[in-house]
Amino acid sequence: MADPMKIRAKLDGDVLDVRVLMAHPMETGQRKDGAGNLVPLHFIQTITAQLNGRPVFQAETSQAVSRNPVFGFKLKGAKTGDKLSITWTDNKGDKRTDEVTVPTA
Amino acid sequence: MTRTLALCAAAALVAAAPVPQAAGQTKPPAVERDATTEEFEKFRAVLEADNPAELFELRGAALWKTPRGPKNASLERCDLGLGPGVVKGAYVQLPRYFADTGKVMDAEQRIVHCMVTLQGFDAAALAKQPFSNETRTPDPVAITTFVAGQSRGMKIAPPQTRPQEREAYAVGREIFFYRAGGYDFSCASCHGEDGKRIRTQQLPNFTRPEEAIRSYQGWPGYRMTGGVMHTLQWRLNDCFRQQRFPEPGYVSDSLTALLTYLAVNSKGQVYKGPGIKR
Amino acid sequence: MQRLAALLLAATAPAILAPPAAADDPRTAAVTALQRDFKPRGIATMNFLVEDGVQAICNRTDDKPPKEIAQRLEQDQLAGIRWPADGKLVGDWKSGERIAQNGRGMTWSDPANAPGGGSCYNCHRIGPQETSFGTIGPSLFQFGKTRGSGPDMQRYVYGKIYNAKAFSLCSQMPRFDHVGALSEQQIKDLVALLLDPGSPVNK
Amino acid sequence: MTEPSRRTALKRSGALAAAAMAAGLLRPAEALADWNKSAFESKTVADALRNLKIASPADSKDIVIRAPDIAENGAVVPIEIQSNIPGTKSIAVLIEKNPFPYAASFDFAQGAALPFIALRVKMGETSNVRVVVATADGKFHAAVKEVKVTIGGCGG
Repeated sequence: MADPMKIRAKLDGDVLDVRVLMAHPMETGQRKDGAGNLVPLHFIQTITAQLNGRPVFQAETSQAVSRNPVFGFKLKGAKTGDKLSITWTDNKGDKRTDEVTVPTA
Repeated sequence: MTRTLALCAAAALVAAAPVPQAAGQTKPPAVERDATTEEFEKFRAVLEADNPAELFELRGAALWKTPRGPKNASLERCDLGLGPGVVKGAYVQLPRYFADTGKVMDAEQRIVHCMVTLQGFDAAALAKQPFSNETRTPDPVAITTFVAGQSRGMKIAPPQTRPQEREAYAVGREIFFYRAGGYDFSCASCHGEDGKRIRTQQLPNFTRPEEAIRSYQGWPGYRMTGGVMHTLQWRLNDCFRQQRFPEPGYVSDSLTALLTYLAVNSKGQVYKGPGIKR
Repeated sequence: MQRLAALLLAATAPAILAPPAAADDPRTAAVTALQRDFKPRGIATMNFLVEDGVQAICNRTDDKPPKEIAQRLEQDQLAGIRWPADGKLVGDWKSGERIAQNGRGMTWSDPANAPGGGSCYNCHRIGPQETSFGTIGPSLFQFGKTRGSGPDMQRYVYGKIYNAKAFSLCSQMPRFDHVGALSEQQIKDLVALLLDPGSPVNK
Repeated sequence: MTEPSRRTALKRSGALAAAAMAAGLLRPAEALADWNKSAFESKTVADALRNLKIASPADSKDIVIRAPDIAENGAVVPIEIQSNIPGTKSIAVLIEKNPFPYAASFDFAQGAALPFIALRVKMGETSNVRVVVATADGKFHAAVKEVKVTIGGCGG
């Protein structure tokens, strides 16, 4: 199973600054392994964020996103105690969801 | 897409800065060099603010707590120098002397020692493939990254109170300046002066604290090339490769001596935690 | 040649060194530790850890050997240079540029006998089009234009690349052909890169 | 992937999917199964834009791209994009010289996120980073920033 994400959520007024680190190889399909074989494409395709279960942000991505991806985005109208969850899915059908509680500003 | 050779070849695509009428032996134009360095510095903060190294800290923390190995024990009784189980602040006070082994040990060497003695792992097996690659991060690497993260914001303070610790420093200093191999290189060939570069890579001068810390605080480091986590054990290993030396033994006393020299030379500087490297 | 240097060292060393060191002095301890902890890998054998005469003198004098010893050893190094039998010292600068760019050679991850590179850009500014250059060595941009490209200069540059220690005993520059890291033709091509009026270095 | 261009920059079905998800009818992964294959597999910027259904974007100074002039390492190029164009619904990122230029698209149609995104991408060589913003009025806006990819400490 994939390693957990690291989600940082910081309230600045009514804007929630979100930073997320994801553990994923993001293989381009062009890299060769030690034995000289091409490593197959393996990358995150979609990312969604939900605030208290309500979808607030989504993305579609390619293998051009760096290995162990880092994303930052900003949400309006979030408050302390809200549940922020982030989900990624990759091209092999793997997925991972992690959740944090919005801390006090 | 991340092929080193492709990146090297791409260098030719970089538009040349206006070339002054420089004489053959003059220094490279300062303006040009500073522009590149400044541009790197500007985005260092961005890269450091959200560093994938934190993912490895998380993994290391889990490994530290989990009962594992033939003895099904966790590392929570491991003594990193501040008492069994004390992780906070331990990294910046290593390498140090340990009475139970009768020698000076660095962080990763001590962690491997704990994995062997407390958990029953096989030292030879751990030393077989000790470094990260694209598909595998060895446990000692993740654990060392976790331990290092627990000294974030603290001052580098390796003890030099015992004779063994002072001897490790003296031996490390000798290794640092020892020129040999096909290219006549020592560590000091690249790291003995201020303000030098290999290609665009800045070379910290390890003989001065303000310079030495620039490198020491970046380790363990998340390396952008390959996107892998590396510790100082790897850094020194690959330095010796490029120094055209034979290969140093993993967590060997030679490396501990050299790390003692580097740590003591960084003394008093603030350790910022696991870093991000080119 | 390394043997000669070692003999010379043996002859001169006692005069410049401190009395025989105790077994546990840091230097002896360091050499012992290196011999114990390092292992051969690929082409990097344990011989790579053994100092030759030049390295031994430089290591023991903080790269500042006494003048007369330095001169004797420099002459010894100079005498070991094998000059091209055809007398030609200048090759093809385009090939030289590729050699200057190539940083491979003599590490444990390099194959045996494969042609390596000169690693020149790692330390020197050379051609104006390459902005990714190191600063450990001096800039060589416009070298031929400012220093000339006559027979003496060709001989100096060829010799310097072949064995930098023949001109400055404790130079940080490797002795590229002294240790077989560059071939005769490769050095000729590098000479061309620095001296050929057609080379971008001299534009 | 019945209709590859379904999840376009405009994302017409976004509101519907959100409603379905809120009602517990769909899991997020299923709702987003419409990853734009044809755009991601396009080998030129023109093809990618066509597959994204982006037509004649106008240059805009209201898209701020913060990326290095020279990247320290092409494997990790940090990019921050801020759109100051009212009604921004999505931001698409294309790396012109990459083998597959279309890198990512970010959807702000739900109105809960500010039109800002930070990401890190791989760049095989020096290239323009092209950003295309879609707005609620159906128009497209573009901005470009060149990032040089150079040699580092490599070579040995």
